[in-house]
Amino acid sequence: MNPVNYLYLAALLFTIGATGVLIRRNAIVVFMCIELMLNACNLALVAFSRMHGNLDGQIIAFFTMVVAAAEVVVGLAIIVSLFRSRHSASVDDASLMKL
Amino acid sequence: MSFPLLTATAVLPAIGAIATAAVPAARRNAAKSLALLFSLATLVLAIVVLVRFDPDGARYQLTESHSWIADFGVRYELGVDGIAVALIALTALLIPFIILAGWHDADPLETGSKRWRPTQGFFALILAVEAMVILSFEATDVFLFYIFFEAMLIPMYFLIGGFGDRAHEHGEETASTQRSYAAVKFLLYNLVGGLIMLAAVIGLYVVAGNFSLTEIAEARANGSLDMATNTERWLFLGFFFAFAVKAPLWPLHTWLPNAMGEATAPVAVLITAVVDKVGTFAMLRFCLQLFPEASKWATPAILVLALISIIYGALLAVGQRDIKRLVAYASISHFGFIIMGIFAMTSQGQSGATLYMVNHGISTAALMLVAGFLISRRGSRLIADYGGVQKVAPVLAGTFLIGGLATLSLPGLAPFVSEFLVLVGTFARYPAIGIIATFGIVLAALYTLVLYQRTMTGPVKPEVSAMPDLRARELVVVAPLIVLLIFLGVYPKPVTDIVDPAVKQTLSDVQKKDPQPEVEAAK
Amino acid sequence: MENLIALLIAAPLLGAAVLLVGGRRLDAVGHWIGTVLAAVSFVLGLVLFADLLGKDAEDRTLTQHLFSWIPVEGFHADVAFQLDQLSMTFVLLITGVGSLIHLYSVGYMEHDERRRRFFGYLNLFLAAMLLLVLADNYLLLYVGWEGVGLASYLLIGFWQHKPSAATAAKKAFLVNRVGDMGLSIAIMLMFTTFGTFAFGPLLGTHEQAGLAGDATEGQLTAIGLMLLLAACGKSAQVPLQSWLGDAMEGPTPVSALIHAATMVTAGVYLIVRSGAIFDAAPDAQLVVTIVGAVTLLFGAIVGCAKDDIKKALAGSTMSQIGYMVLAAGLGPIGYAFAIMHLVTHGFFKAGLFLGAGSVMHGMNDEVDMRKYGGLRKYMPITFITFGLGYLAIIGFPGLSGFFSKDKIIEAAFAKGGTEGWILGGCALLGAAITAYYMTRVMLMTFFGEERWRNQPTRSPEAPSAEPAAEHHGEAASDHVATATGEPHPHESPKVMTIPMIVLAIGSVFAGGFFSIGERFVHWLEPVTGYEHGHPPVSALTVTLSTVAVMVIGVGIAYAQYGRRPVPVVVPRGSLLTRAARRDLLQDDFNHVVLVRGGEHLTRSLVYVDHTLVDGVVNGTAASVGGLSGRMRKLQNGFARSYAVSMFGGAAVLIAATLLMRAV
Amino acid sequence: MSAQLAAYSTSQLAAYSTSTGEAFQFWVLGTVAVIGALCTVFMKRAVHSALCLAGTMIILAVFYLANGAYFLGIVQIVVYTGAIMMLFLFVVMLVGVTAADSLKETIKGQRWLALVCGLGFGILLVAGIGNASLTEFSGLAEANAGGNVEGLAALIFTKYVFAFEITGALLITAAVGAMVLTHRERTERARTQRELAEQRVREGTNVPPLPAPGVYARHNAVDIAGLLPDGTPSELTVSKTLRERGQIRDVSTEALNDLKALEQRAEERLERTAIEPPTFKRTEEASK
Repeated sequence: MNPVNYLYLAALLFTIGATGVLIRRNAIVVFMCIELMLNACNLALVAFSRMHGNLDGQIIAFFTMVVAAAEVVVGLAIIVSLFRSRHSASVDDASLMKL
Repeated sequence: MSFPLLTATAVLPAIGAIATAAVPAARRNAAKSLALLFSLATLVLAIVVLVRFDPDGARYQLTESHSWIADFGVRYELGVDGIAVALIALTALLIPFIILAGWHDADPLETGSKRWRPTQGFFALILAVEAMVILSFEATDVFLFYIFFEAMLIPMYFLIGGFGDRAHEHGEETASTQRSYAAVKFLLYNLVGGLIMLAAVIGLYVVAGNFSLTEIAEARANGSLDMATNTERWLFLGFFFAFAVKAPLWPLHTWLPNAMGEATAPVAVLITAVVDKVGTFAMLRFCLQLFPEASKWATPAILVLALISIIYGALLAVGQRDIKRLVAYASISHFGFIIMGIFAMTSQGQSGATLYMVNHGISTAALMLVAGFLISRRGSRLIADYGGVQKVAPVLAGTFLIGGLATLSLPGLAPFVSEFLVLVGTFARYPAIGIIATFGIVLAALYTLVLYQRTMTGPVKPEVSAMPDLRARELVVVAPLIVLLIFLGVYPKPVTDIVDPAVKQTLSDVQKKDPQPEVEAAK
Repeated sequence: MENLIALLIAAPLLGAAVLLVGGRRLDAVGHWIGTVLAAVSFVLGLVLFADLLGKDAEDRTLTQHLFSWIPVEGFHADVAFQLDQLSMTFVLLITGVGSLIHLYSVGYMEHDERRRRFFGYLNLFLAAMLLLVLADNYLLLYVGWEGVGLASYLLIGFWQHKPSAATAAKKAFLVNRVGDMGLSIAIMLMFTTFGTFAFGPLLGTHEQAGLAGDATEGQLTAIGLMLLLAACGKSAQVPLQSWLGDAMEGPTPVSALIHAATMVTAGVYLIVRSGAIFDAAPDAQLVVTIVGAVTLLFGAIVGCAKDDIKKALAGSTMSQIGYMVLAAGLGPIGYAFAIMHLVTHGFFKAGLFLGAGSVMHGMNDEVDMRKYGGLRKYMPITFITFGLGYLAIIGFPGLSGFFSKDKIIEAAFAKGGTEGWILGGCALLGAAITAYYMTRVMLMTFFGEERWRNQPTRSPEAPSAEPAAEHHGEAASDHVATATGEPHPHESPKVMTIPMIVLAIGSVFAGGFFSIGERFVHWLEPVTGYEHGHPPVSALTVTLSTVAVMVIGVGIAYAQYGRRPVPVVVPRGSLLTRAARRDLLQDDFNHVVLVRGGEHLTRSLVYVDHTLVDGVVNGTAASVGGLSGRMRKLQNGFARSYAVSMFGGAAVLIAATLLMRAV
Repeated sequence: MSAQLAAYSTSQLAAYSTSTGEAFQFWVLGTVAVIGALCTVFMKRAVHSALCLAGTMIILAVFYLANGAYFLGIVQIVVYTGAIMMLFLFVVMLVGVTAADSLKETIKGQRWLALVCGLGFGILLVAGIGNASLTEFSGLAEANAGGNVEGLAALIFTKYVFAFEITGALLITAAVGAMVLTHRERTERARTQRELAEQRVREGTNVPPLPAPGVYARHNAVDIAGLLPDGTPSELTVSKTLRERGQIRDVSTEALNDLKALEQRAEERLERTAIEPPTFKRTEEASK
């Protein structure tokens, strides 16, 4: 088997995650989908690092995880406070961008 | 690396703007004094520049050059020739008067008015405009110039849209709507011009490979960089359009009357005496130097447009019922003269045009500021609302008259010298255009004297019967301008000495020679 | 000695500055400051005059170079002065008559609260006029030229609270501007043709001829005509004469100084000064003579019909200047006499105006001669001085006007050919009409029954409320109330009569003094050149016929106004009379063609500017607005739909990169 | 475990194509991962989504290991699956289940657009990977020679040290930010019972206290709606959370049927002719 398949898998997961972001309204689920996309990226990075035979790819993936952690913390905090103020976690309710 | 004088001259007002804006709202008077202080300091620096500048020295002096965006060859290049020095001095000179004249224009309105007027914002914006204008006079890198040329629109927009005359005949609501209309119009016109110029700037980069005015002009001169005729023409038009909007040249002028009519008098002065000068200055510096051939190609058309501006603006000024709009149309007429002088391609014409920029700045400032004082007293811009002011406020009337006489370029006052030079310069090469343009001076007398007669003479209108005469602050603003008008009218040599060499070089760029007098030639 | 020239101008200029900037604290002494400074520059003039007389005729030219005014590549104008015999003559006339009229005004403007300002303006005028005649190049002359225009604007409109005065002032300035256009174009032509516009190189001195000779006749003709246009504006010659009549709105001393003695003669100075150019351009000269002839008749006819004493005198001024222009157009045979008539006219016309002023002074500022009559016994001095001026202007043998005018008529005939006959004929006819209307004025004012008895002068609707401010410094309206009621004619105070006496003396003897041994001609000859004209008929015949027509004119006038009583109500009069009352309809023409037309033009242009020029842009703006309004529907505010577009965008980007790599 | 994995893969990883073992593992786990991802997207309840996601992540961890990223694999399991997903679950618990969970689309055309974009995007990605020339795999043998963790450490603390420090700063900031965001300052005084009562009266909605559950129902469980006099259950009687989760047990029908049965028995005992009582159906109202 050609390790390139890992990349295909990553692409697939990424797409699924993206679609989920677009479809779901529950902020938490949207968030999970984003995590899914990040993970797909990580997989790709790991595969690349194997491909090039150095560890830089893994380093990047590592950083991605850290950043993802930070992002999750803040994001979830935002969701919670949002829920507090509007009693709902639907992303559509926060439609203040409308002109 | 000597002290970066030019940068300092431009940065000082910028700092001033920030400092002024930072003053807490409670201490608004402190903000005013601070702004005034900074503008005066800038004036000092400008004078230093004036002194350090050697008219017979290199073309661009006090130059500074640092790499900025290396990938695109954009450099932070500053340098001044005689023309730029004169205009920088003018700008730095006018700003303090503008600030002083607008001392109370941005005070919070009396209760009952919904509009919020951030006092320190007003002065900060004025200083910001000053900084950008000075930088665009100094920039010798086309891209750098473009940036400031565009950036100065933003503070101007807020100055026009945010601060109108205190009282207004139609009440606050309509006033603010008209104001915002004027401001948006100003912005749109200039932005469109700017966008087209941006395209031309990029095109220039594609053709020339860098943005440095000096290098490109150099290359143009020694023929190492030759553009295809059409390319050059298109690029020229791209640049010229933007400058013509800013100048403004007929038929792109219609934003000016609205803007000057709605803005407060000091801001109006800022527009016509300072900001618009960038347009004419840029024609002289960029259009002629970068595209000499295309300039010569376009000269006839431009001269005709300028001629139309002169006559048309004057005629419309006669037809106005609003004092400020009248001055605006008069300015359009004068800008016609300036552009005509630039493109007459004679040393008299171009020296005259440059001198004209300076004189027009001073004279319009004098007239418009006095008009502003008048309007602030009566709270109306309509000529019909005045009459007999001369009897109740003789000093105001007197200064107004002198400003008017300067506008109609009475000999002995500064504008006469420049206007006559422009006319002679044009006449020497294009007699017909010169003669038609001469009609402008009759029309100028007409609108000025009609304005003076309707507002100042005749029986005293009851509304103005209690009008106070000029106050000390206002006299401090007007008197120096008038003194300057008279001085430059009697002894313009200081300015011409600075300007002349630069003009000579510009002409040599265009490879034009002054026409020689026939009789001399015969001998 | 040369350095005095600048002082000559500086003195009154200083006065103007001090008086206008000084403010109210100078009100008490302002008028004396003005008068003294005028006198100072007169004295300086005398000193310089003496100095010139000391030299021999050839090098009676002083020059002073102050500083370089406009130094631009290829264009140099200096502030430099040139004092030769011609200038000297004017200097003496201006400062002399000027000082006298300053003195007169002290009394005349006594009750005007703005007297200080008045004297400031007068001094300003003196300075500008001196600059005009002393400049050594046309551009500097132009400065003085417009300077006197400004001064006359300020002085005509001195009582600004009167709309009529303000309008008259504006009109005067505008009409003059048209003339100035001519002058500036002339200067431009000189610059392009010769590369200079300084008198010395251009007109030449007696050592070496000027460039003027080298130009083609066409160029010179063009320059000459432009100069003539300028002269017409300043000297109120047809077709630019319309402002002079209205200019009488100004205080009478102003009319005497500016609109009779000095400023209006600037045109003559210009033409005589530019003699070198005109001599080489006969066509231009011909036009000059024609303008002069037409104007002298025009002014005379207008003068006959006016009942307003000042307007009648204004008409006469026009006509007399017509004589001068005519003479100036005749070339070397006429220049000297033009200037001579100019000087004598300066004396007697100023005297007449001052007399008129004194009459009005005594008659509650009545200007309508139909309400005068029999004033000779109430104001004898005025009567005598006015009478002498009258005799001088009609050319009574032995008085000033006789010599100067007679010479001009002679020269006109001497031009030769049919032109000579025509011009001479016009000049003679003019002399007759002059005699007629001046006699009319004289009779209506000082003789006949006292028509001002038991009837209010100044009917309230009288247009010119002039001396309201003069005596009360208030608006005209309340003056009319006080003015109604029977006037009590009385002689004016000394300060007013003395100048009148001096001028009367001048108008009696000046002509004779000048003509003895052709003194004046020889004095001017180095500058203007002179050749003796030979009329087809003998000079004696011309003189006799002049006297004859003069007598005829007086006779007719006496028959009309001396024998039968003058009706107080204005008779309808013949068609010509009515036309003449309206300045031969010239104003109506201007009004219909220029004013109305201009108004329509501007109004339509304003409309065009607002709808067309502006409308196009606003239209595009509106359409853009509509489009964006539709596009904004895409912005539904849902984060997810934005995300979709972003995602789609990302897809497109990938596609693009792939394509780029594919090709 | 990691030791033998290392032994196993160092022999293999250099190879251009992988061992059949890894291939088998890939195909099986890959399928599961995709299914998990899909479930994450399409599960109705957030809790289920979270669990599916956790599963997917674990599988990914295995893949990391298989690709020689041992350290990452562990971190993936510990940090992601262990910490982050738990955090998710906490929040889900905190927020509770809301109407947002329903998969019904509210924005017109959104779903189709999303699917089209997704498909297009995926296809493009795949195409991109496809025509990129990725044939040569050098493998991690020598990179991991000194041990994967040591290698990473060497890189992190030399080449990437600044980025590392910055991420540290980032984490701290994030922690603080989270605290700031979730910390609620009580701006206004809590309203007393009296004020609440007054507000109720003013608004005129359920002036008396809310009805208790189980009334008329011979039940006293909190998840059973009380019946109104006409026998229909009243949602008001059940607590909001249960209502939102849709966990209301509806007993109206059997309650009424019990009554009916009771009456019938009474009839039989009293030998009366049976009047047919109407049989009750679940009203739509009760169903939800």
